[in-house]
Amino acid sequence: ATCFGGLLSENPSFAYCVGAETCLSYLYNTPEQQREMLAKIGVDSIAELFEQIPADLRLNRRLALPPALTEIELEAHLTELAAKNGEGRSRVSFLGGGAYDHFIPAAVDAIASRSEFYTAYTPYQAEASQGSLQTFFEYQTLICQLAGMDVSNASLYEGGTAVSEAVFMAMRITNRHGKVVMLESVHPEYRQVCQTYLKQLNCELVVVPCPGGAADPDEVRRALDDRTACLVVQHPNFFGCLEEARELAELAHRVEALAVVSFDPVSLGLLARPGEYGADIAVAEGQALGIPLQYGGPYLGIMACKNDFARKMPGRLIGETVDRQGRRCFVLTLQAREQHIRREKATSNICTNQGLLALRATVHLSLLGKSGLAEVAELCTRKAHYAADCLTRLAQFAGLELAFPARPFFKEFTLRCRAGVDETVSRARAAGFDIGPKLSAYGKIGGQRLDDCLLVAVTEKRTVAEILGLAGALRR
Amino acid sequence: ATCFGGLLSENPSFAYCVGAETCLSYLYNTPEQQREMLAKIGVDSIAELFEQIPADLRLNRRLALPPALTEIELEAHLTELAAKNGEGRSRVSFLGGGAYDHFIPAAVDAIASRSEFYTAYTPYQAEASQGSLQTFFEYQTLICQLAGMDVSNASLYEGGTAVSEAVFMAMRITNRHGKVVMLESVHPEYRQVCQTYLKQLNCELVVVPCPGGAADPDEVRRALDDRTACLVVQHPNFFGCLEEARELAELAHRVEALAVVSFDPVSLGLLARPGEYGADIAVAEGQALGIPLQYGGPYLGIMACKNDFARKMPGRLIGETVDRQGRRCFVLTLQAREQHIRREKATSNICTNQGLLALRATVHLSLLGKSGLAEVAELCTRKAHYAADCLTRLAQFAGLELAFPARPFFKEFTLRCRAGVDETVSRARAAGFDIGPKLSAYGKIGGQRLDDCLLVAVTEKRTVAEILGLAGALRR
Amino acid sequence: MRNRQATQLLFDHSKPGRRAAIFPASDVLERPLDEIIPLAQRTALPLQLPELTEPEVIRHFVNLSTENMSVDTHFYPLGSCTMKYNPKRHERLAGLAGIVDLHPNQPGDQAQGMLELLYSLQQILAEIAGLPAVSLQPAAGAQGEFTALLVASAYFRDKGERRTKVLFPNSAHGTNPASAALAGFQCVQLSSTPQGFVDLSELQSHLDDATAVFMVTNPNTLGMFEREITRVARLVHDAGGLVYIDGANMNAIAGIARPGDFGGDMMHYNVHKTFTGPHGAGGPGAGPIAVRDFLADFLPGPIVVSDAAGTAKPVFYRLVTPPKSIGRVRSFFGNVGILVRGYCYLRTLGAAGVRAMSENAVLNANYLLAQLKDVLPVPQGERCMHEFVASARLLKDSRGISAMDIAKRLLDFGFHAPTVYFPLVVAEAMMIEPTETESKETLDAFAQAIRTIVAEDAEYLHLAPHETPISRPDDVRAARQPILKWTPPAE
Amino acid sequence: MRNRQATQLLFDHSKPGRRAAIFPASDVLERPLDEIIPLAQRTALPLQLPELTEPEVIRHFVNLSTENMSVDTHFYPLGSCTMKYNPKRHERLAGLAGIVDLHPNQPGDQAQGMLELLYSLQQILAEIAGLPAVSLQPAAGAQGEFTALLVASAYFRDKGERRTKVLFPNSAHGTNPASAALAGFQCVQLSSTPQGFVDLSELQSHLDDATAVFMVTNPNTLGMFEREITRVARLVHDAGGLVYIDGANMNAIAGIARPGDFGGDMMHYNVHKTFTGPHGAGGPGAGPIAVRDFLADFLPGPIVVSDAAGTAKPVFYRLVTPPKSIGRVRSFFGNVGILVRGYCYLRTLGAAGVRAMSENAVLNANYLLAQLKDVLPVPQGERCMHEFVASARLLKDSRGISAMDIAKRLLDFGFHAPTVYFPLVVAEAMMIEPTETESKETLDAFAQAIRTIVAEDAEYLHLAPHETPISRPDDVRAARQPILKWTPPAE
Ligand SMILES: Cc1ncc(COP(=O)(O)O)c(C=O)c1O
Ligand SMILES: Cc1ncc(COP(=O)(O)O)c(C=O)c1O
Repeated sequence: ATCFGGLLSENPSFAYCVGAETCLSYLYNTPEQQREMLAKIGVDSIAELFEQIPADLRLNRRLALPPALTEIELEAHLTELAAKNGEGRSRVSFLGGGAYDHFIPAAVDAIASRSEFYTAYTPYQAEASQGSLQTFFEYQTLICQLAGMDVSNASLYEGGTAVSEAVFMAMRITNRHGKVVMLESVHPEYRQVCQTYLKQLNCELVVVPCPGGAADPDEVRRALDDRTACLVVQHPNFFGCLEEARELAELAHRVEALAVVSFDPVSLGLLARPGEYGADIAVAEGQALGIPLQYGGPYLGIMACKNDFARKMPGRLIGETVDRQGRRCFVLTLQAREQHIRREKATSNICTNQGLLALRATVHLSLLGKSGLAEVAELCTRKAHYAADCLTRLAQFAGLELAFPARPFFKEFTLRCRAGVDETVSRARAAGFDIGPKLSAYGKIGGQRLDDCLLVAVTEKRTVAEILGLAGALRR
Repeated sequence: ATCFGGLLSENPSFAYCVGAETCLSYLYNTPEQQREMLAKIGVDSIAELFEQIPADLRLNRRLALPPALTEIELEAHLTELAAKNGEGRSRVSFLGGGAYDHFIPAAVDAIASRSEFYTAYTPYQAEASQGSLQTFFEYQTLICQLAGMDVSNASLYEGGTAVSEAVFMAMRITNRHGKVVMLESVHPEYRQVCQTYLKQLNCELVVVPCPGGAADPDEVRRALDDRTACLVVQHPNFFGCLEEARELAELAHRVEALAVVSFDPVSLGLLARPGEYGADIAVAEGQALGIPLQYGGPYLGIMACKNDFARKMPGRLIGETVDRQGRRCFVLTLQAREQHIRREKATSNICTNQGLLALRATVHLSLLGKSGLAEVAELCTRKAHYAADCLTRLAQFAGLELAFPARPFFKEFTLRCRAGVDETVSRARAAGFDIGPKLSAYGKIGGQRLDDCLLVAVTEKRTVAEILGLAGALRR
Repeated sequence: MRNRQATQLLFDHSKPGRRAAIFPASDVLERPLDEIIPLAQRTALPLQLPELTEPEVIRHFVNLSTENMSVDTHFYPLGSCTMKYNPKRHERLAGLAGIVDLHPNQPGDQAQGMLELLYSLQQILAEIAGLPAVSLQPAAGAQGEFTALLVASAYFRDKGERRTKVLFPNSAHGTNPASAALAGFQCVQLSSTPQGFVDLSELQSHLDDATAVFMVTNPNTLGMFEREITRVARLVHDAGGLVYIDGANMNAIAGIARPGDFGGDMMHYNVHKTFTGPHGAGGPGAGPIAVRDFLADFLPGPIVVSDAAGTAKPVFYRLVTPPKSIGRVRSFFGNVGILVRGYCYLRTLGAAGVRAMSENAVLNANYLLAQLKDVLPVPQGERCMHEFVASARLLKDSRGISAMDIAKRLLDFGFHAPTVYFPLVVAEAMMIEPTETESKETLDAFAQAIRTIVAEDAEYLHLAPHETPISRPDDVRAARQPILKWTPPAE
Repeated sequence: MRNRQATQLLFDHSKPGRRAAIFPASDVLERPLDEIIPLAQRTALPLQLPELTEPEVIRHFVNLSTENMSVDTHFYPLGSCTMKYNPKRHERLAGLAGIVDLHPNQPGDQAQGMLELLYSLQQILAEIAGLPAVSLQPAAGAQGEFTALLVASAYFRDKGERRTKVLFPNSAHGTNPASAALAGFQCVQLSSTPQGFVDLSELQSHLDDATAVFMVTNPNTLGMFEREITRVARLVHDAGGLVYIDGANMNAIAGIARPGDFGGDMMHYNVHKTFTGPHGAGGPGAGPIAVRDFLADFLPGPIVVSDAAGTAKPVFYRLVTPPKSIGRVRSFFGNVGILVRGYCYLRTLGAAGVRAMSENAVLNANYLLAQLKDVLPVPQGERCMHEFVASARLLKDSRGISAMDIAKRLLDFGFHAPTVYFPLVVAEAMMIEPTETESKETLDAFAQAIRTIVAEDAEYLHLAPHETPISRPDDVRAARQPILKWTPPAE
């Protein structure tokens, strides 16, 4: 095959034409066109254009990269890599810990793969972006409806940074920069992110231990004081347990701190909404809303707050307005909060956000609607409880027990494995079931006590046969 | 879940609401709306609308159908069915016999899954269908370029019926209705279709035996006479061999019969084009042009012909014209050939054709272009010859030999298995390689001689490692 | 926001040396090409295909797509075509590995999942038809008709009867006579009653011992159920003929009335219509046929049968050809990709769902009829099944506004046009089929648009549409000086 | 052909009882809900989500999509954003089972394929950067900046130095100062030379032992390569600081010059730009960082390492956290879906391809600059790298035509607008980045459009665009009386 990618390059020893044809699928200009273009520019070669770069800074060798692959080869390569994951395809996942195997209707993929959505960028030009803008306005509305909050932004990176952004926001709102209180039952990775984010800021992050699987309100009360910017609660929490969210929010408010809640969007088909129990800022990992697992991202950082705090929010906001002919339309608004206007005074540094994932969540929530979300929530909780029963009671598994039997839980529970976590995981795995994560992976949570525990999550996709299969595999 | 699909149905014992919720995803009208609509119509119930059907003709029971499945359940069901095919996913296909595992660039799927294409219908309203019309005009052009012919229609059902339609067309053109000559080396299923189509018409179908794997021109000459409407040749033929296409076309023309050729589109990256060697009507199975195997269909019937025959063609034709403002545009044209105008005098009964597959072929050919098609053709033929060498010569496989060693072949060859076809197939299969079909599956082709033969096809997707793997598996 | 480069032809973008799909270098031992393919067999001329890059191909076709109306974007009440919603889950599931990549020559024991699916679909279609034997082979409705007529022909031949005629009413779809002619029959078109029904005495007067088949669409192409269908069938049967039901309109009666129960001996389905194929810009379709038991032996092969059903052994599915089969009507099994989608739809609906589908289709059609009948008379009356045929004849006579004018103007309002000028028995026909997957809101908006349009100036309507990329192409020029492909400027 | 129902809001379509996604009935033993979830924990209010059918949802969003311009449909020369073609193969491959459905908590030995891919990507990005240690964790460029600044901070802390200031030129992207502030640094903005380059004496005058990092985009946001970058780096290094390269413009230099070779200590990539993410209507991105070896220990975890490479044992990949890590900057591994696409792109290009990409990006930009400079002056001169910043200042002064007017009017011609009013150092800036995946034909058409536009009537341009669904929304009203969500009419 002929090739012209680097035809006019300065260094003929860069034998582009050998093995480099593959990139040409995406390049347009033929050698003849390149010559015409160079003539118009007034140079003799592409190399001349690069004389802008001092000669000694130009790389005088070819990059040491793996060889170029044609589409057939690339597909074979990726297929091979994919086959090395998960030991084949028919595994059944009870994995939890912040990402879940929920069902994604095909209609979500159909919309997210529309060229006009996924190959556009930030809707800077409203006239050429009403599709995205209206979608994100609808997204904001759906998130507010879901969480019972007043205002939603148009997305943050993911659940972990959303917590940190909420903490910063609370600090700005309360003007308290010295102390933040977080429950130990918040996802340990979210906590680690928050620690990273706060490290530079001389702000103390007080972690309230939750040895019982959820917060003890007395402990929380003791930790809060009038220096506290906010109390960060995850509900349902990392262990799967429900917190006494209303009481906790009240405790925060009592010291004029904000209540920041990280919620599970699916749980709101059944549980009280953050706005209902007094959350000031509600954040979430939105992965459960139609976003594939894809080894951890891209996911969706959800953030909603009370009306008064809108101008303190990080991230983009879409607003309704009218055009010069009075037609309803949508625009990026309150941009004075953002980095491209406010620079170092911005409410956040975020620029590229998670637009396509917000679109997925919008379509997903539209499809589920009122009844669908309630159905999913109920199915998850029923199946999770059935699984917990099977694993601990019905089948008399010596050695398996709920770590926090006194606590109600939603779709996920912490299982203590007296016989050893690794042994339990391997047995399940040999039968094609994945359970976890093991809590030992997160270092200390409440001391060493939880090293014999793991999480088990049960979504609406799991069937009774699969649950019984898992139970069977763990039977001694 | 509540449900209103059949709320107002005449028979309350049709308990629609149990298990029938699934259909509601696609229905719009709520019970309240149904009531409003019935009021506007002036009836009391949907049942009343069905009184148009005499009572004794109305089914007084529920259909005995398998239970309704939600999307989650349907996906689980289809996934299970899919897993029962092909014994898992990592099989390597050397299967041929009219359908081939060619590579399909992802861009083909991306375009074919555009809503605007696949959820539209026949472009009757030109103003609302320029997308389809221009695409099909481009398809017609590409097919003409490919085959070296003057006119292409906008698709027929598939390769087999395309042959029959060509035969009918030849009969109309030559006004010879009593005799058609076909080589035995034409795909046996195409021949069977033609037999079926001709059965009613008192037309003799003379099959010229090809014991040598391709036609003997002397035999063909003897079969042709001045009653013959056409000679039907497949080239490369069913056995993978090349025919002496030019000579055969000349023989047909000598008795003023038409030369009908069924070609392999991929082969035209290398081989002489039908228009080059005198074909009057060129047809093809278009599956190789970006169409997935999907167990036999939908595929694409390609038909092209010489200029003079355009008005005798079956199927739709798209023509260029201008609109009332002089803008170039495209329309369905020469419709006087078609059933909706000409009814029993139409050139064919075809109505719904294979539009989406013609679109796929258009995109596929656009992507391959001049050089890509040549590359694919060369890769196929090189790899097929390498495979034939490995299987027969290099590795000294006792018992495996080319059935037609004297004949050049393109991407497929007939392998004689002295040790038994079934034994050979099973050995390959056990190692994850599929070869075939066995020629015994087609009943008599040239007597019983070929029962110890099977086909092996090698596309550009097969690697040297796979070919050697197959050879290794068949080594005694 | 139209991309002005978009309407250029693919060929206008071609430049020598551009590439999109690029293939790996050969990894096998190289023999000189001349040694494997004789020079005489090789092409002497350079390939003429265009040379494009991948971004160019994508931008071209994505932009072209937006010049189409489609079900996913617009209300598309094209009569007789059942333009219902095409569920997205079907596309995902028909695309599963193991289904989309299954080779048609894969041995049966490696295709048990597929055969199970196709077997179930045969059973389901038999039950809905009330006719026990099904062939999934035909590629579309027209091929279903043709296939069934060959079956009839083989049946009569087998009985030693020579029957040469196929009868059909003048409201029949064009494929009916075309299929009959293709199958070697003599075509006899019957006039209908003024209401558009089968005229019993006309039928009777043509029935004789040369009559092979009477083809009738029910509900008919006017959207009316043939109330006398049992008497029609009895007459045909008494004359020794068979009744063929054109099932294009099954969306009105599936789960409610069965062709086998009202006298049909054979029928076809249009899976791409009734069971949401989808329509693919003109196809592909799938046109399975269902026939009475005494015709089963004549069906084309292959057909899926199940071994060991009811026994202790696991069920095994096999492909067989019926003993007296008419032979194949196409290569391989059938338009399986479409059949899989039809199966998905039928499994989603279940028995109650199938019925609800027809009920809502009929409700929507009658509602729209009620909305429109004052502005656009419906000669066939106050009621319809899943579609109705309005007539612009009065408007044409009084103000010169034709069915075509209204159809074209509807495009400006963001609605696809109904089928126009079919069936032939209604002057200025507008055949409107809303389907069950449209909302009252949409029907109201459509009715409102029609009301607006009929009040518009006739001259303005003759020039409609006004907001589409093109308007009123010159069909005569296209047919007189056909340009059927692009030719390079040089040529 | 616009569907007039299309611009209704989702919520306008809602009707009580409509359903799209429906779930199976529970198949497990039922315990009363109150027993498992206490009533007090349950919501007391009905859910407020809309009620829609699936066809409605699809038609709504498909129609909405067509109100967007996008790379697949239009030339999109949005400066600084590298709106190149997004290969379709990436979407297919990132969607493979085993990749798209891999759980982030799947144990490492069940994710070896994924870890191998991510490991290779780390290596590739290190090589292109000329900086050996890579973290793939940051979710976008801005988070990459922030992360790298935390790394610098940890590094200095580890050395026992207290450095509090981050310096950047006034041409810097807004994320630079915002990230610095977020990381707890004091921001110092430096003025540039009249040509828009880093002003060495200005830099020198601000460098001191409190200087932690100098952030510089190279090529800079004017599309110019900082010729003095080695001297810049030497000055910063001499003052004990680190040099951060904002890699948003790597599309100009990948394979040609390496940040590590011209003095950068840290950098980020924007995988969604340079390595064709795609852009997803605003995101997701991926913003991996590459740093010098002495900073490696401070990178956030997890990072992929390979065991047994070079030994006889099969390679095994593991996730580790560097010893002095700053900690996590997000949950899980990173925006893997985007990283997979970037990997696919880099494997498609190979070394020569990466270079050809930059060469053609620079060629296209210079060609367009040459075409446009007469009509739209480019203050920075005759040459550029992959993009250039034209100014409408003269037009504004002479005829009142602003950069915004031209941008808006371009939409009517079927071109997305360039980035306007950035960088801040150029008045009436129009930042134009064609990328390498556009053709000369398109560039010519774009230049022609600009030429046409600047000759148009100013009043007409103030009202532009004229052919888009909306025109010139009232931004002030949007900000003064923010309506940030739909509220039901009753509320
Ligand atoms: C009444 C009727 N019969 C038969 C057909 C032919 O079916 P197909 O187009 O699937 O071949 C049609 C399709 O338009 C039809 O409407
Ligand atoms: C020069 C420059 N730096 C940094 C960024 C921020 O990158 P991201 O949007 O990926 O966070 C951008 C993106 O617009 C940019 O153009």
